[in-house]
Amino acid sequence: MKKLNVLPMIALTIMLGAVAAAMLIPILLTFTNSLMTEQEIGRNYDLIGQMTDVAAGGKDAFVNLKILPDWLSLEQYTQLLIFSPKYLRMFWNSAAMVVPIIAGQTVIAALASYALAKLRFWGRDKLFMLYIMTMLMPFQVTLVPNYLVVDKLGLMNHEAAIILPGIFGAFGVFMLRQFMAHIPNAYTEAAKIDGAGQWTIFSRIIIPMVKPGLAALIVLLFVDYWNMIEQPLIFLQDSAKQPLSLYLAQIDKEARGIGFAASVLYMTPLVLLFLYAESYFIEGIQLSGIKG
Amino acid sequence: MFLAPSLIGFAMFYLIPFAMGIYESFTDNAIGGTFVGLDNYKELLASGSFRKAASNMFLFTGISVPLLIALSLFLAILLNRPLFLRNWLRTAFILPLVVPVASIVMIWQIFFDWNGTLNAWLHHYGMARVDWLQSDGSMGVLVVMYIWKNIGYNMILFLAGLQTIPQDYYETARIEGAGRVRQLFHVTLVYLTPTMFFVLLISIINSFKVFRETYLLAGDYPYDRIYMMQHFMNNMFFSLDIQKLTAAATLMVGCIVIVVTGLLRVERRFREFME
Amino acid sequence: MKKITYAILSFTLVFGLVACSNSSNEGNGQQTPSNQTGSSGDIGTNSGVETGTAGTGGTKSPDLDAKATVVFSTFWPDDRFKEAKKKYEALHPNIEIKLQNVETDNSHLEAELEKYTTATNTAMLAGKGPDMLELDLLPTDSYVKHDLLADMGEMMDQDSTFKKEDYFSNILDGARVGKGLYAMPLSFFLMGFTGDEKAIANSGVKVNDKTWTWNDFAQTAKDLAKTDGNTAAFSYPANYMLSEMVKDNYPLFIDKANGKANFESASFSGLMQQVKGMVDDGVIVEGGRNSYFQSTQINSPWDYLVSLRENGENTKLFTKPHAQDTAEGGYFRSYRTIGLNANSKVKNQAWDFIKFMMSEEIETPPESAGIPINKNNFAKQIAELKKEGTVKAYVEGPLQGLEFKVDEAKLGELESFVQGAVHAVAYQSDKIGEIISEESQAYFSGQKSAEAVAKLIQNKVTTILNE
Amino acid sequence: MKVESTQPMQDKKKRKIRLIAVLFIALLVICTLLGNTLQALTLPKVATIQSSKGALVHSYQGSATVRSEMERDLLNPMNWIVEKLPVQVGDKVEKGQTLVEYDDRSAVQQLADEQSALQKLELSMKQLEQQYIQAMQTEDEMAKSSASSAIELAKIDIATQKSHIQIGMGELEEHRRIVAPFAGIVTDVNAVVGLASSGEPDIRLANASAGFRIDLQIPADVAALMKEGEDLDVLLSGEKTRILAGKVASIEAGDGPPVDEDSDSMGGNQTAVATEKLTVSLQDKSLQGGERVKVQILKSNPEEEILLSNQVILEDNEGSYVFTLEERQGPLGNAYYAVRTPIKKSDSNGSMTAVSEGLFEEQQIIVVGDHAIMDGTRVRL
Repeated sequence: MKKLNVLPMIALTIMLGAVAAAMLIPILLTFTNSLMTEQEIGRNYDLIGQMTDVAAGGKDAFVNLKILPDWLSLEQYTQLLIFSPKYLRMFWNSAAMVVPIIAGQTVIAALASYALAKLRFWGRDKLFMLYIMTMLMPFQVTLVPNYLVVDKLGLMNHEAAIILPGIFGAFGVFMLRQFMAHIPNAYTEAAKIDGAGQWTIFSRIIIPMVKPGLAALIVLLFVDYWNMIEQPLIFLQDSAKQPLSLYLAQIDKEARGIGFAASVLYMTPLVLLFLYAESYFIEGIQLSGIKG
Repeated sequence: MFLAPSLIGFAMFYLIPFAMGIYESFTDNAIGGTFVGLDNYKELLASGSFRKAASNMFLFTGISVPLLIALSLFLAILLNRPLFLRNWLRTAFILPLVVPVASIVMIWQIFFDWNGTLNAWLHHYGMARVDWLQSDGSMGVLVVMYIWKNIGYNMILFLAGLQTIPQDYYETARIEGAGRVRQLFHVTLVYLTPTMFFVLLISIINSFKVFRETYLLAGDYPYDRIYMMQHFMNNMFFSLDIQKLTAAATLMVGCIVIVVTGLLRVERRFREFME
Repeated sequence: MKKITYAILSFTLVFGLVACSNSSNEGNGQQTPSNQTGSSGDIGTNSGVETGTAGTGGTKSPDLDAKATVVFSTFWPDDRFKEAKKKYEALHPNIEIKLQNVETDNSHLEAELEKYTTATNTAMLAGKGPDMLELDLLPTDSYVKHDLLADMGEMMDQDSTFKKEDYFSNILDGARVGKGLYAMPLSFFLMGFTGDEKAIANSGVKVNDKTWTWNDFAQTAKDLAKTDGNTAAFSYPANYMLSEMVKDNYPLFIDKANGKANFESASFSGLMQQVKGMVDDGVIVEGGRNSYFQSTQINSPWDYLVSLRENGENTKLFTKPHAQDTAEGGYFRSYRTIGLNANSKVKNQAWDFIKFMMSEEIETPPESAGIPINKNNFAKQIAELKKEGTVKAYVEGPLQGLEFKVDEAKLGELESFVQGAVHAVAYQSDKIGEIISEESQAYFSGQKSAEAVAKLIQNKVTTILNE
Repeated sequence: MKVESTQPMQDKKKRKIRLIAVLFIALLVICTLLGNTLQALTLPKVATIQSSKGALVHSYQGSATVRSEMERDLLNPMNWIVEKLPVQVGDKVEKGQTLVEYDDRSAVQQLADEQSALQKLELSMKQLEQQYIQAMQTEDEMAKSSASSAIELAKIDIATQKSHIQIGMGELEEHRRIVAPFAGIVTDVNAVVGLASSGEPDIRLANASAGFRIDLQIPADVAALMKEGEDLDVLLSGEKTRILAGKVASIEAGDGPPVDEDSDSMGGNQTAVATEKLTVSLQDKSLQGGERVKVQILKSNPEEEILLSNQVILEDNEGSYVFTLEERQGPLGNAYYAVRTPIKKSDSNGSMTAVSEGLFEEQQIIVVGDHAIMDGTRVRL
């Protein structure tokens, strides 16, 4: 191991710190603004999208960017948590959809990607190509056919209409396949010589080796499905079943007051999950014993 | 056996709709349409707005995706080294990923609105206001938004990818006398190829997603510099012109497929090299 | 490797199965888990249509005895429809009308509307969706273009029980798209100007509202403003005025065939300056101050009397100026416009219900919003107003609930206006007009220069034209 | 790289995150489960009533005694002692029938005295005539004229005395008894046998043919809706319960608290209601007068207006107002707020108020009760 130079490290830290701080401003804003009262938010941001007449002082009219609230208030939070039972219900709706999707897709994608990465069969790369292509299709294109499929399956207005397509998403397959492609074939060949079957190879060698990938997949899937908008919009007409993301898709002018707190609560599970999973995909694999 | 469960579901929910979608692009009406061959494509290519949307998209992707990948890879490598506050910094870069669209839009509005903060600063220094999202610089605004949001995403992927490179490769390289730069190019980048391939595609897909924010900020007919493929498709959807929409999507996917095929070939070579 | 073959086999199987069911599954009255009526936020994409008989294909014999459910989707909840539903169901116990609407509040209107449109579009494109839709907020033209709506004009012609002469044919014709009548207006509003007849006569400026175009009107307005410096000629926001003036000179700015817009031109900046000049000279004002003309929308005969009176005792309704290349005649805006899903399996029942809603069975007091399409209902309203002799203005309005006499002569004039309205004003404003009025606001408020605004408009309109 | 060395730190961090996650989820669960309770703790729960259109009903219920339209008090003019009382209250009497007989002994005695005085006068007359004859004989002119005038004087005295007696006899005959001046019903007897009258009329006699009436003190709000000549049914209470047809004879402004009245209906708290005197005439043969009758008046205001219970109406120095319930819909569910709505009262009775301005039909009005509600207060139902 190389001797570490402390000085460049400090310089680098400071440099990256500055960039990070700049990137954090929007999040900081979201957080501090969530502690403002509704009136204060209204006062600060009511000029957005307005064309004030120059004669009426429009030349000097600017949105009041405020980082610190005039005084701290939990008004937005109490509004949401106590007086809007629907907010919480939508939160649980989201959770009830995202958790099965993640669990399902991770398992199914791990299996499929193993086949696509490590097994050899005719048309493998073409099939993989198909997976990729469907991922690229914009949602508007598949909206109508999807509607027909869901309708035929009798899943309309049912959570399964969101969860099932989620479970079979191509993203996990694609991602894990890429991670498995990393693993030198020498590992699997060695195992095969030792007499291990495909299943053993998959569960004993491949899975531990793509653990960082799995962790990253879980985080990214969580982000994707926590934020999904189009599918629930079309397939869940019953507003009692809709997830939180639909509410947060757009905060209109009048609802700015609680939008920030809603965003903060919405982000919290994501942040926690990320912080938790971070160690997994960063701690790395200690598999250096096996020679490549 | 490994593939079956995925394949069934995938076929049902993705492949069939996908095939139906493509089929639509060759018909003349959503319901009971007849096969018209390439008419939709001809019409599409004749549309100036489509060409503009396509070129904007190529421009945007061409600028922002390489930039994003370079930046996020750079960050990932830096953050993979011992560093003070490393965990904190890493977290800071990833957080933008989790901010919901609603509050992002709010915040970008605060910055980029005609009465927004950026203009307030300009005004303070005696300069004229700029209508950021309606100027030729609007594409730049979009690039900033895109990178801000996605740098964490790619960083996660790269970090995870970096972890899968066995340490002994580096040691072998070091023993062979390779310098830092050589290590980067001959070990890190080479072994990151599958990840890179993945990141590249995901970055392209995510670059389509900037649409949602732009749409909420600038509406369905933004300044033509940021009139993207997604705007075109969205407007087609709302005028129920599914044929043009699917034709446009098919063309777009076709272009990406060409790129992907190239990449897959590169990847295959990499694999052969591994074996 | 064998397993993989299995996988591919099963994959093809599934593909085939679903594909088959796609093509063969249309007629057998299947039912999807349907929304509960009344649950909040229902959007009208439900396809839960039950038909007892399959023989509803022909348009000749409406099989109204069969049990059927007609799904009727609206964006707003509407008491009038609820009432009609109740009455109709009482008359036809076999038929259930299922009303669906979106619950929203003002702060989420736009987002909800977009969701509603997306969901309805998808369902319609999939050949499903509600049997009847309220089209006021939906892209009717696109639906028509893609044959998603049934032509009620044809149904009208074939239905011997439907007496065409009972309805305002000018409105029905004005609501047609091409030859077909796809959106049935149950009622409509009149768009016009109110003006102080006496003051205009005193000013000596000649007004010819029968034939005037927006250009003529602008000239008249200038003449009027000259005669009295304190009274503006017209109260109307400048950006909308500009948008109307552009429509008036459409070919000058827009070349649709070649996808070219011509806003970065001397004529457009001239037009902008002209409108701005009118604002600066006090020819047009934005609300508030008194003016010779105001733009107005007449919602009902009662509203006609009240809104005329609100603007003074000598106020008269004037025809709205028309665009230069359109025929003379007044403007109307249809209200409660109903469309019939071309893929509905209960078309006959739905048409019967629409007919019912147009008929005299539905009570329409003179105060209710929307002038009824049914002539007899309209006549009843007029008769009722005449009988009552007085009307009471809005308590919250500027007249503070003043009660005043019904002017029968004025009511007579209304009839001629109703008969003379031939141009339909789209419920949603068109995109180009919207862009012009929105972008030009920055110019009229002094924030941006005329050139910058013209450039933006040019830029965006070009995009639209070339789509 | 020193991955291993960071391991314990990683674990610590993970534990911390797990703790935060648990806390966060617990917070949300608590809020979900206890949301209603928390709302209950912070928001006043209110009841509402729906405003509806209707006619305001003014009601009055009371009872009164039937009086004859024509009633005569028969007095004992001489203040004699009652000797006989052949009639009782409620007796029907014919015209000329004796009602009371008085003890007339003192009058008879007095008359006898008068008569003896007359005799004395007549005797002295004879004396004077003799004196006159003497004077004629003596031709004493002087005596003659004085005797003649004395005779004239005596004649007058006698005549006076005679008429006196005449009158006295007539009076005696007249006052010895009271006879009914018309056919009617004895409604009151104050005379007591053996006693002189107490100053009140001894007998009250009602004329059966002239009809009957009742007097009522009714609240002014009810009176305002009544007009003279209007029909009004009254209920005859007692053994023979039946309905009598009455007619409003007169409405006069009266003062003083309601007399003879059970209560104003439905038990609103009564505070010095202005009253008016209502006279109702009754034509019924079977009536005798003196019966108790019950009267119920239900009058609805002819104008249909929004009716509200008085308990929801509040007043302050800016006038009357109510709190209406406003429902604000949102994607996160509906919230309810109290909105101060000024109203104009047009009419009211003890329990209800008609509102002419400020409200529409089918609005939800909050029953304030003892909640501290202000304009804009969020409430729950």
